Amino acid sequence: MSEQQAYEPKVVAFLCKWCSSAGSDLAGVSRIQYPPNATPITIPCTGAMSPMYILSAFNKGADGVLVSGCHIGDCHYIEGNYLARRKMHLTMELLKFIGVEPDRFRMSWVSAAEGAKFARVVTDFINDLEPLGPQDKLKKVVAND
Amino acid sequence: MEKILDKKQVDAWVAALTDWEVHAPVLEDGIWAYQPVSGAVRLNHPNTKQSPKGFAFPQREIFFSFEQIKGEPPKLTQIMPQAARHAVFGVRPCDGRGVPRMDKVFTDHVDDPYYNARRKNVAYVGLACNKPPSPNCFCLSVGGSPVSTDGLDVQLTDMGDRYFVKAVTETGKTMMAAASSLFAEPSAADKKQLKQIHADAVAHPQRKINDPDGAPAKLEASFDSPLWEEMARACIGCGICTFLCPTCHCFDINDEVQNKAPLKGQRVRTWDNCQFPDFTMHSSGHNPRENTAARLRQRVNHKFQYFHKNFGMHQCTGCGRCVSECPVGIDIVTVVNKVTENVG
Amino acid sequence: MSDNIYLPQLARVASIKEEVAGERSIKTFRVEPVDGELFEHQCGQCAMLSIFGRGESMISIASSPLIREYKQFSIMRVGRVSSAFHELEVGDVVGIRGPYGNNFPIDDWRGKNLIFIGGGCGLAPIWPVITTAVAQRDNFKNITVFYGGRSPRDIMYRAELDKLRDAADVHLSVDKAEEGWDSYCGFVPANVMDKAPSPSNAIAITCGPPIMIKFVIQNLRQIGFTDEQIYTTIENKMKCGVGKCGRCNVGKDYVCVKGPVYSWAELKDLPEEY
Amino acid sequence: MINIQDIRDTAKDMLAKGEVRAVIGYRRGSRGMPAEPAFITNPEQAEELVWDPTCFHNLSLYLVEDRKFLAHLNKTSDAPIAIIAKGCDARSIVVLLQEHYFKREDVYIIGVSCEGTGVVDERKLAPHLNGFQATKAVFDGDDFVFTTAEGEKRLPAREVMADRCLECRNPFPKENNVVFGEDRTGRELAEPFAALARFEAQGTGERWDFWSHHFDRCIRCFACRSVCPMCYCDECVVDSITFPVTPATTAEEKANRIRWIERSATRSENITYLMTRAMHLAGRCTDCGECERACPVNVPIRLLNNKMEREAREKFGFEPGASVGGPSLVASFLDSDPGDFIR
Repeated sequence: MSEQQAYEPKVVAFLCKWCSSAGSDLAGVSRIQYPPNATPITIPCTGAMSPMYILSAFNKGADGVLVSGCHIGDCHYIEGNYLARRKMHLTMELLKFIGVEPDRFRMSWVSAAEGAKFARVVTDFINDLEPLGPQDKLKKVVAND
Repeated sequence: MEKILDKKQVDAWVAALTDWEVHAPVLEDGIWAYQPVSGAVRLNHPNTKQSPKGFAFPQREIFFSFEQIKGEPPKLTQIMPQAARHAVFGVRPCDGRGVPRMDKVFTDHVDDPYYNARRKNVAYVGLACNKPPSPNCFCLSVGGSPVSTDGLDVQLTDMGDRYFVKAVTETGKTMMAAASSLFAEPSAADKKQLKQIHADAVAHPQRKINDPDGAPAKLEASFDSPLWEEMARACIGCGICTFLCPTCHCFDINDEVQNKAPLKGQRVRTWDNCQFPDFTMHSSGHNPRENTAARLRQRVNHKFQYFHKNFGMHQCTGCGRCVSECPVGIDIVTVVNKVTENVG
Repeated sequence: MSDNIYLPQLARVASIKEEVAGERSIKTFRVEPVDGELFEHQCGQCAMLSIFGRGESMISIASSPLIREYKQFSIMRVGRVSSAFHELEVGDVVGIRGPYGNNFPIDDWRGKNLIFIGGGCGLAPIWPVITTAVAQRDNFKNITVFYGGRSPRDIMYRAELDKLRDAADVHLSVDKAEEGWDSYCGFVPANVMDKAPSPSNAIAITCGPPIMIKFVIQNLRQIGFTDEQIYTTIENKMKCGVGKCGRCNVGKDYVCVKGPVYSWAELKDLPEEY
Repeated sequence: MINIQDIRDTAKDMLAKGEVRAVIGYRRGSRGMPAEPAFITNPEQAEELVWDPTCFHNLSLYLVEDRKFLAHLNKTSDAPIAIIAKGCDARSIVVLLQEHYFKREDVYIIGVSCEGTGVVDERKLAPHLNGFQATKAVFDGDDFVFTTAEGEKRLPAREVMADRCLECRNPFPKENNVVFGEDRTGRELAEPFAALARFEAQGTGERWDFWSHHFDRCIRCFACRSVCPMCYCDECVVDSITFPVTPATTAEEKANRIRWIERSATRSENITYLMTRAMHLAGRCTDCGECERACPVNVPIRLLNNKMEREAREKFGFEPGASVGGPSLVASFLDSDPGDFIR
């Protein structure tokens, strides 16, 4: 990447297939403008989110990780998002604990009908990530010692 | 070449070694580890937590990088270590004796270019052990000595406020010549004192392997001994014993991929450990050493039987690290003694 | 050639043939050098094959040393690297380094009867010896080949084996009887017992699944073969190929250097760590 | 005050009657002061059992090993195994029971209370001994008495005790079949999570400086994982070396297995390993401290576990290993769980 090119944060977005994934589609078909920086990965439910996925995304060079699922009470599997809320809270706290900037990780509830909200969540995330610059704390080490 | 160096002059000597990156034991995070130093070298350490083997055989070594664009042949770029010249200060005699053992492995049959490239740029400035730095020292049992110069380029002996400095190799002489004005000629009294210190060092009691010379044959005869299972009962299969060992050389080779398309990555060597379950596991799932007993037997046999048969020396230098650091008390001295106890 | 023992040479896949289909399928690859020449090898030696980004695997060279243009490998799909091989297409480039290990002492066997006993994919490591012996037919007396698979579909080198019949006695077998199979039905060791080749002035070379080798050796000894007349190969997990990485040893010796070929006289005294 | 002879007699009696297959306890090691795990199957051997401040090991690890060994042989347990368990060790057993790793009747818990003390931290002890090595350590009220070449050395236990013991408020193994020693539940030798609180008072930058330094130092010997009774997974998700392969494992599975981390002990890979482990121990770690003790390069692993423990306690009201019937942290939830971080 040449120095002239502006920094574009890379985001990996884990989206629940029952809601946020459809929400992102809706944002697209509704022609709502939002930054194209997020690589979506559809997951069956936020309850199936493993902290490994987040660490792995950072390891492979993500600047930010977004996890988005159904609003509380709306989980297709009744309680998946309740479990996710707890697990993601712990993951987020652990990341903050070791000194990863809190804005590198984000979680949201976006329903299939909330295209505009999805766009806003991504836009806000990118805006918060931009001042942080590239994430290299957890990124894979390549060079020899 | 034998000289006397005032302890106050050690830093000046280190400063004069401008061709070298000097490393010495530093106490950090509660452990002694070799760190780059520019002065303030105080050789008052017991022994370092990790052996100095990493200078010639680092835990991670990139062999080459590969890149491939779909439809084209891969492009390989060999990556040879461009290491600075390392002068390692404060190497204990056991770790010094680890060096020729590693040399044997990496130059026997065929040369290992990565090891050789690093090895030729490392000089070991040893420190004799006036008394055993660890309660689990047993160098005398494995053909070593607390005043051995084997593998070293220079040997220092602590004589209170001075070091008795002995050049062991040509490299050692060059290093001393870099600051010749700092060194004084030893007097007859100095030599006498050195002799006494060395004699006392050797006389100091240590832990003991009862029959080291008989061990290769006795271990061979004990391959099927039920004691292996008993001795390995507590083993948790971690890598402490081998990773800290000055002579354990086993490694793994893997491809680390940074990018899948276009393909970009490196082939990397990393330390491996015979105590890990997958070390010998075939792709089929068959594992010739499938339990901790077989794996402990391999570690002990490698050091006290196989290596001895191949190279005429034990592959253990008696540093005692694996004994002191094992979280569950597996003690190679006890293991060898027990297994060989009632054999022929 | 590079002095760097770990740096593979590039080789292009010239042909791919599916020998056996199914879960544990076997494909035969012929590879040619991208530049210059490939190393020379002897019967029984192995090579370390690479697929960059996947890793390396030690595979026995299945072509005769007399063939200089290419080297042949028959690879069963069992793991990470072998699966990647099975996804290759003709023209793809792989890495190769070697040769590794010892070899069958074929020159010492002049004037003798040779009996080859293979099972499953164990035909590949002894195939260079068979083809070399056949190419130098006058140097040897009778050549006999026993080979078996689970079913007719598991027989590799089918066409090549048929061609061999002019120069050698070929006894094929399958484990279970099946419609259309007119050769022997039963396990390979039983087939050997059935034909009972004479141990007089003979060398038996066997390779296959460990359990087959065990019974073949038992039966050969029963027929009257001495330990010195029986040769086999063993395999262990390998990483370096040059006796340094420390994992393939059986007793004091590394299989990648002192193996893979052993006479039963040598092997029977070693610990069974393979 | 515990009389070791009582424990020996109990073990001897149970073995003699055939009530248990074995007794897992502690005996004198061959390398100086520390005790080592003992596997006693013969009543006479019970005399070898010791109970002193060097009984650090969380022996419940060997219950896991035993279960794996039996599974490997396709056998079931014909009699329980007895195990000597401190307060923290017994809580580990409770977590294993919660996770149905084995059945309650498969294990006979010989509880020992640490009463007013705990186990020694060898790193803290070293400076007190003037370079001498202790060959023996014994409990004596609130003191530890060490034997060295210089003679006996008495030290107040709290000066050389492991931090986790100082912070422990539950030194009494509540889950037990038989128990020795006083119940001193609720004792307060030191403020819990004190180091954690000090650490967290720092900013993001300082915290990263600290952790990146330690993540760089990990040599990935996996001692922390190997010594942990909670790290019982046959296949550890972060690392290819434990991938269980059987004759039934297909080539497909082997070929397509995700390599989450590389074998290289580099910072990024070490982070993924240590962080994943910390997450996987959330709500399961009973702070036995074995991982930190085993670490040959002193990576402060316990700090990560403590962070998770305190988070679970404060945000979710969760105590690991509290009772066999209790829920697991990440498989349960409350309506009141914090959610204000979610947009």
